[in-house]
Amino acid sequence: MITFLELLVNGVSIGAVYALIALGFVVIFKATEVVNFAHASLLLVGGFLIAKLHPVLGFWAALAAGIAGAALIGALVEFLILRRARTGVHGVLAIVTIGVDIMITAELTRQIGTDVLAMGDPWRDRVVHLGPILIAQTRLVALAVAATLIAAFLLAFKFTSWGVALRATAEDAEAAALMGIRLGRVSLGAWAIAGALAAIAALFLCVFPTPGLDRNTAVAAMRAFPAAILGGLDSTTGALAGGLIIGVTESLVNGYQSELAFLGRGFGDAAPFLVMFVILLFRPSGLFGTKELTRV
Amino acid sequence: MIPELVVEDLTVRFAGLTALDAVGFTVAPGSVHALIGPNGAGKSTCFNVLSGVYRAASGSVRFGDAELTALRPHQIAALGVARTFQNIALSPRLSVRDNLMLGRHRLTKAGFLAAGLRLPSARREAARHGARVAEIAEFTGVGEVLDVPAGLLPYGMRKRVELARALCMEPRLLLLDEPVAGMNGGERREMAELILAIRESLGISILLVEHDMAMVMRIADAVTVLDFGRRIAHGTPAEVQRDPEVIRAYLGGAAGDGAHDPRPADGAPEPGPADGAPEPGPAGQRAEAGR
Amino acid sequence: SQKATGGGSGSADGDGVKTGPGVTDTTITVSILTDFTGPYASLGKSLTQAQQLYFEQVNAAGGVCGRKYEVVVRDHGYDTQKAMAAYTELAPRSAAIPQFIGSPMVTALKQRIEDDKLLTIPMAWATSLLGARAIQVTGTTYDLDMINGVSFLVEEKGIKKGDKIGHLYFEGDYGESSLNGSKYAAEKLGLEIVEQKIKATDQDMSAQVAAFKAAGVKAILVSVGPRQAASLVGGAAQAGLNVPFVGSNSSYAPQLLGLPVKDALLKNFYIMTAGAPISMKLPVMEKLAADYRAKYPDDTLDNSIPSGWSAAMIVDTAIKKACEAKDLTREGILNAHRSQTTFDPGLGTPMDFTSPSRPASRASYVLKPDEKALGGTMVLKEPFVSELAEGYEVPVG
Amino acid sequence: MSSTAGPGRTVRPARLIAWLAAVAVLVAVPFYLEAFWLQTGLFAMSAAIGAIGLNLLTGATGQLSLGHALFLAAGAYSYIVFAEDAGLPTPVAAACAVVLAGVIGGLFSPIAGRLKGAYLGIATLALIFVGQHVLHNAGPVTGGSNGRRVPPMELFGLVFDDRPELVLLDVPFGALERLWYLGLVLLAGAAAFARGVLAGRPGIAMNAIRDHETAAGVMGVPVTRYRAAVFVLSSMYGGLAGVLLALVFRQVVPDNFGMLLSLDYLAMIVIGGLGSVAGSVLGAVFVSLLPQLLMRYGDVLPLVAEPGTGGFSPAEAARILYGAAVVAVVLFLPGGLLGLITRLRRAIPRVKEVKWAR
Amino acid sequence: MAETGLEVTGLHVRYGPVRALRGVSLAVPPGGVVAVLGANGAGKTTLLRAISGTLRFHGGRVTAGTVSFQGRALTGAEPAAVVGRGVVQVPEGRRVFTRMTVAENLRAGAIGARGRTDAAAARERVFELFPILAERAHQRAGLLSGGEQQMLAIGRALMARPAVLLLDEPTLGLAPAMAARIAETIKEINAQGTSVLLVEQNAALALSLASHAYVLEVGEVTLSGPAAELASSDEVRRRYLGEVGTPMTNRPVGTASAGAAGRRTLARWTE
Ligand SMILES: Nc1ncnc2c1ncn2[C@@H]1O[C@H](COP(=O)(O)OP(=O)(O)OP(=O)(O)O)[C@@H](O)[C@H]1O
Ligand SMILES: Nc1ncnc2c1ncn2[C@@H]1O[C@H](COP(=O)(O)OP(=O)(O)OP(=O)(O)O)[C@@H](O)[C@H]1O
Ligand SMILES: [Mg+2]
Ligand SMILES: [Mg+2]
Repeated sequence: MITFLELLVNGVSIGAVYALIALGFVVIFKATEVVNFAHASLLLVGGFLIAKLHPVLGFWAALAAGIAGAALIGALVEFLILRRARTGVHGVLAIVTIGVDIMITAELTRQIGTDVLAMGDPWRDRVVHLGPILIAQTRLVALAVAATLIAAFLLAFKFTSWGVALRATAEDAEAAALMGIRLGRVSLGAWAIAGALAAIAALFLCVFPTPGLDRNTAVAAMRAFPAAILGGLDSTTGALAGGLIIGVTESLVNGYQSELAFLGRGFGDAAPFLVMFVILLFRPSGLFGTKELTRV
Repeated sequence: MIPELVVEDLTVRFAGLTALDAVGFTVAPGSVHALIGPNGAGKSTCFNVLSGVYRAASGSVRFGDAELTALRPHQIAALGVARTFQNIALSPRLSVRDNLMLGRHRLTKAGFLAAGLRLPSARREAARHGARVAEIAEFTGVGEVLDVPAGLLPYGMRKRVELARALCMEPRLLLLDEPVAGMNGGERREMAELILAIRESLGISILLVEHDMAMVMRIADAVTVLDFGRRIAHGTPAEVQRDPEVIRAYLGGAAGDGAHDPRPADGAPEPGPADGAPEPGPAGQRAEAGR
Repeated sequence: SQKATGGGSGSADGDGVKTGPGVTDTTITVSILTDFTGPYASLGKSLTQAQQLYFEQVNAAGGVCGRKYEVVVRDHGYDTQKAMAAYTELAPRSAAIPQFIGSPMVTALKQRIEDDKLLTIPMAWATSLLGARAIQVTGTTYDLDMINGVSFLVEEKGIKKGDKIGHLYFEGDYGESSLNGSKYAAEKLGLEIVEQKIKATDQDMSAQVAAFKAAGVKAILVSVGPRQAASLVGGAAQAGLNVPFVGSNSSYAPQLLGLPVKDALLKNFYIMTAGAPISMKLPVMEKLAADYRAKYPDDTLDNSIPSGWSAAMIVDTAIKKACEAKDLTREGILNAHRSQTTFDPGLGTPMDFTSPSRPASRASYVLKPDEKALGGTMVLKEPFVSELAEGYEVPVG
Repeated sequence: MSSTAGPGRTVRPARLIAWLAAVAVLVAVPFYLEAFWLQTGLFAMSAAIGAIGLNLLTGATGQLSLGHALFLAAGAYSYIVFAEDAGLPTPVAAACAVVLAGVIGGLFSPIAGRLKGAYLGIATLALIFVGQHVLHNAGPVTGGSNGRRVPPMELFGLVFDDRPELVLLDVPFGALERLWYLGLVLLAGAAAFARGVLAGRPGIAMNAIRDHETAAGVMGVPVTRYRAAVFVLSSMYGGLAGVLLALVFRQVVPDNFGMLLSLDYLAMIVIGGLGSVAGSVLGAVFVSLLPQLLMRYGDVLPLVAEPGTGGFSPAEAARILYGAAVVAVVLFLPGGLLGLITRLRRAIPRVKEVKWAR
Repeated sequence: MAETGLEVTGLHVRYGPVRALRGVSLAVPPGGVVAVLGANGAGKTTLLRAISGTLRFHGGRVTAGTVSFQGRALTGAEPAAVVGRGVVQVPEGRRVFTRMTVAENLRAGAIGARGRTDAAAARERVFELFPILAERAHQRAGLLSGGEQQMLAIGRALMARPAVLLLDEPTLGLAPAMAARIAETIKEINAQGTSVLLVEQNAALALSLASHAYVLEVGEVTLSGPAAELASSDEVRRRYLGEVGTPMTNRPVGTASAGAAGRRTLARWTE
């Protein structure tokens, strides 16, 4: 029982991190209807900057710098590449982001080389005791941050004209332009924000209990894909729900792998996809995603 | 042999609103039946039910001995029910020819294997139906643009292609959703003639949604009027457009004057305040105002 | 039509030495298939630099058999298809392969390597690589390390009959070979193994820690990558799971000592390996360390350097012997190689190459992480062969 | 795209000659190129077959898929199982493998038929991860992480392997030389079939589904069933590609079929040109060749440094150039390489972009 | 407001090979209503795109000529900038944001509004004009009927408080009564000082509203003058008021057979 709770809590906490990553996907998707495969590399950028800078600037400044840097890179990607892509086809743009991801990741892994970089965070490896259950401080912070950010975005999308502009642009750029919406700014902004989110996510991805940032960190972003999808690619709430579901699934399946041995051990990282699968079977656009209602 | 289409207390609901409320009418074999009504009355919804795009909450649609409300779109198509769309729905990148060939889908058989291996059967089929497509294209006046990607055609042409595509299904019942919207006088007249020609040469039933009263008056045998999903009038064009209810809900304002002489009266009257309009010319012109 | 067959045609040359592919009368080509850009980049870099250093020194000293070594390096980035392509390209013009990283890659090419009779030193220690005459696994296999590790736990860490031991291992033959070892030992010693299998992409070991804790393990074997090891050790420490960890040689990297998890590692972590650590006080080792630092001043020293070096030496020795036998064909090189019963590079334990189906050695060092030591480890226990390991029948292929 | 290649189209003599020349060259290749090139060529052929399949799904029907690698795996492994464990004659085994890949695709159809665009794309990722898990854990069948040996194909007494020795015009004909021709034949067949499908009734229906689902339905196309069918077809192409790849590899391990492979396939069809067969082939050749070339000639490239020493290693350069290529093509060559060529030839009138994945 | 309103001079537009406009000039005086008539494909929409700067979305570009508003050039300006200047377009085919609610669509319309005009008031006004929109405020725009969407499109444009309103076939697909309503609305808007450039197929309606009108044919202005004059010219009566239907022979894409089509017959298909 204790174990179950421990796994559950642990799942929720890692889920928070996935939720943060998923939120990044959601922002881009809402703004441009593009599935952003480059998000993983933005993650790497943010993490790398924080890791490299904290010895010099101290953690908080480094964090700020990391966020800013990742945001800048995100913006650059939009400005230099996506804006210039001569196609409205979202699938193709998604593939462009794959190209971008390959480039950035290749360069960063070269930079990171063989190191494992610490993030120099103030929480270090401290843990909090909830009764018999342990949970890393870092993860509690992650949970709080994720919840706040997601709430903030939820409101922003619904109630600010920025949100309206974002969605309008995503749906019909030309019509949006005719509304006097500055397309450039909107998607640039979205990418910058996605970058910033990536940096934050990277931080929590690389702090205790994970040892630090290394060349394989980006792979973890893959986990956030099922999270984003099963929540609904265009739903902030979905990002949170998805993140948590994935986190918990993973944690439980790993924790109980002896009991689940018949599924083959190490099922932990396939399981999230299976869950996603089942959910999509019944809700083709995710738990909270807006259904494609066509009308002729 | 063309069966009749019988719609009986058809009801369609969407979250919160009733788009169709116990609507009923019958399309006599070989007739042109107009379905008119203000915007949002439920005309397109009705079409969508007839073509299987929407599910009806209750009521029945019988075409011959088939119950359409129970069928999926492709099954309805198989019965020879064809339609055009209010907002053009062609494949922009495909040539007009291929767009029309899509219409032949229900009449052809070639599957993946046959097509992939280019079996003689498939080739023969393609040739035969290709010829028919060309014939229909000529008839509808898109013969010269067969190889142009549909996306590059001007609006009016695309409308024609839509009609041609529907004809390519060799329908027994043809549903036209605002076929002349966005066309000017000359083009409207051509389209009207085309529709009549279809009826004459194929003898099929046509159900027509159109806001151009001139056109409706000219080609419809019977008219059903919807408003807020309810049927408010039914009858011959002349009867219908004298119906005060219809004038209130649809034709609007000072429709009265129209009532005296059938032909021009088709024209929806000049909008009240728009009286400063040029001195009403003959039918066509005033019909214009009635879009 | 002329297709490159890469030098020697099996015929005798001017100096009466029969030559084969990769051997001309001036050069001997050895090929390195490594990983600079994939998950094993750190390993690949150190190994390759050490080997390049080795062959340069041989060439500087006049080469071998009147010929100079030509070293060709290909980076497959741990991608089987690229590795395959690289092999296909290099095999026809190589005399030997002193380094081939990645057991999936080598396994995938096992048959072809065997058919080509191309002496190959895989830099992986899975049992699946045994059994091929052309493939020489150096030192111990993963399972032997784990067997010795378990005995070490029993003898020195107070693990006793009936205890539970956790084993965290990677999917893939690295992990699975190791698991074979631990299971064998446990079965013999009446211990119970609590398995936790993960994939190389897993980063956060909290769930595994919880599971081990719940199972009440007294020690944990670690056959994963350094990242996961760090996460496991760190997490366990916080969870108050205060047990010894015994890792395979691939589960540790000196970089880990730069992380918060450092203390936990220093306290509880042990590494089993056949190769002597770079920090070891041996004349050859010290020279190697010095030369390496001289040539690559800004690269950190780690334990892959000696293993790369000795692998190079294995190939070099085989070729020297073959040269004496006036037969530099691949067959000749293989024969020469397989004739050695006690090969000793002067770096730790001697090896026996006579049987393809038996590992070259059964003795493992026990190392401990150490900040001050070169390569971040120092020897805790001199190489030993547990009697379990003695009697252990190593599964082949 | 389908509209350009009508059935029963007459072939102009110039075209014919070009074709013959191309064929002649392809036939001559094994006599001149060394193993490395043949192997690279075979990788490209296998990729081309797979890419054609994916393009039928993604390009022509507008269904994004990131799971293609699984179907290659399915083809490769089931070929082994059918040939080795079931002891079927290898050609039969290959056929069965292709069918089985299709069946697996079919099992996925509840999803494939329902989902669209991005959602389907990510959903198909599941195939990769679950597939990998199965490959690693179903030891008895898949040989686990060590994978399995691939029995050489045997057709009319000819074994596609190094032994028995075979020498033609004093060129030793090993496995690769022999497989080269098998590859050519398979690719040609696969391409011809796909062109037929695209030009014919199914192709038009597929495009219609991509462009306007509802309209397609109303025109009599059973949309859901069709989507599923195309998915199955593209899976079978994947399967065939897998069989060929396996024959080249001679030993398959799970790592052969990871997610990167799927992404490569997407890159291929975009770089080559969406919705077209020729495009798929171009893209496949490009994507398969680029990294190989860079790996091999990396050392002579500028900017590329000696392994180990600071700068870009060949493989890193390869990665970056590869990424850049993907980006560049989309930025500067709408319609992909094929689009470029056709625009050079001004064969087809320029066509506006249309949204196919939302 | 400055003396000069919206002025187009010698405008040439190409879509790749297609020359859609060839030296079109026209002027919309402040407070005026100007109508542009023309067959399908004449270039009406293109003209509006050129003014609003949205040609790039269609692979088109201005090759010569200028567009200016209140004496200052609009040519080459960002669409947003054009809106900022108060020149707002209701595009052909509605283009409402189908996945957003009616209310959100209206908010989107207010984004580009000049100055900080208060959106609430504008919204009230729109709801007055089109009560149905108020009813459907929280329905997804994509689910509105064709006509409802048209109303939304116009309402959305009004949210920006335009100085010049460009309308591309606003009565397309509207019921007669509703078309009349739109006509009124246009009058009303105009009365409140907004000048209007009205592209219409519905010539009678357009001419009834406009003070001045232009006839566009295959990218060129072939007729122009006071609306009343045009309305009485035979040319216009025949072509655009649809009397004596005649084929439009001079269309970019051949449709010569179109007119004849009606009279031809189609044989029944026999299996
Ligand atoms: N899929 C849907 N979901 C919700 N409401 C819908 C849907 N389709 C139509 N409606 C509503 O049903 C009503 C009828 O729509 P319909 O399109 O049938 O009107 P219409 O008679 O075709 O009008 P128009 O002449 O403008 O085309 C409208 O109020 C519309 O908002
Ligand atoms: N994106 C485009 N690419 C190529 N040609 C185009 C494009 N858009 C329009 N055209 C062509 O430019 C010409 C003018 O088109 P435009 O849409 O301006 O006509 P229109 O007067 O608005 O017609 P309609 O009354 O049908 O709206 C037509 O010949 C059309 O085919
Ligand atoms: Mg309608
Ligand atoms: Mg227009």
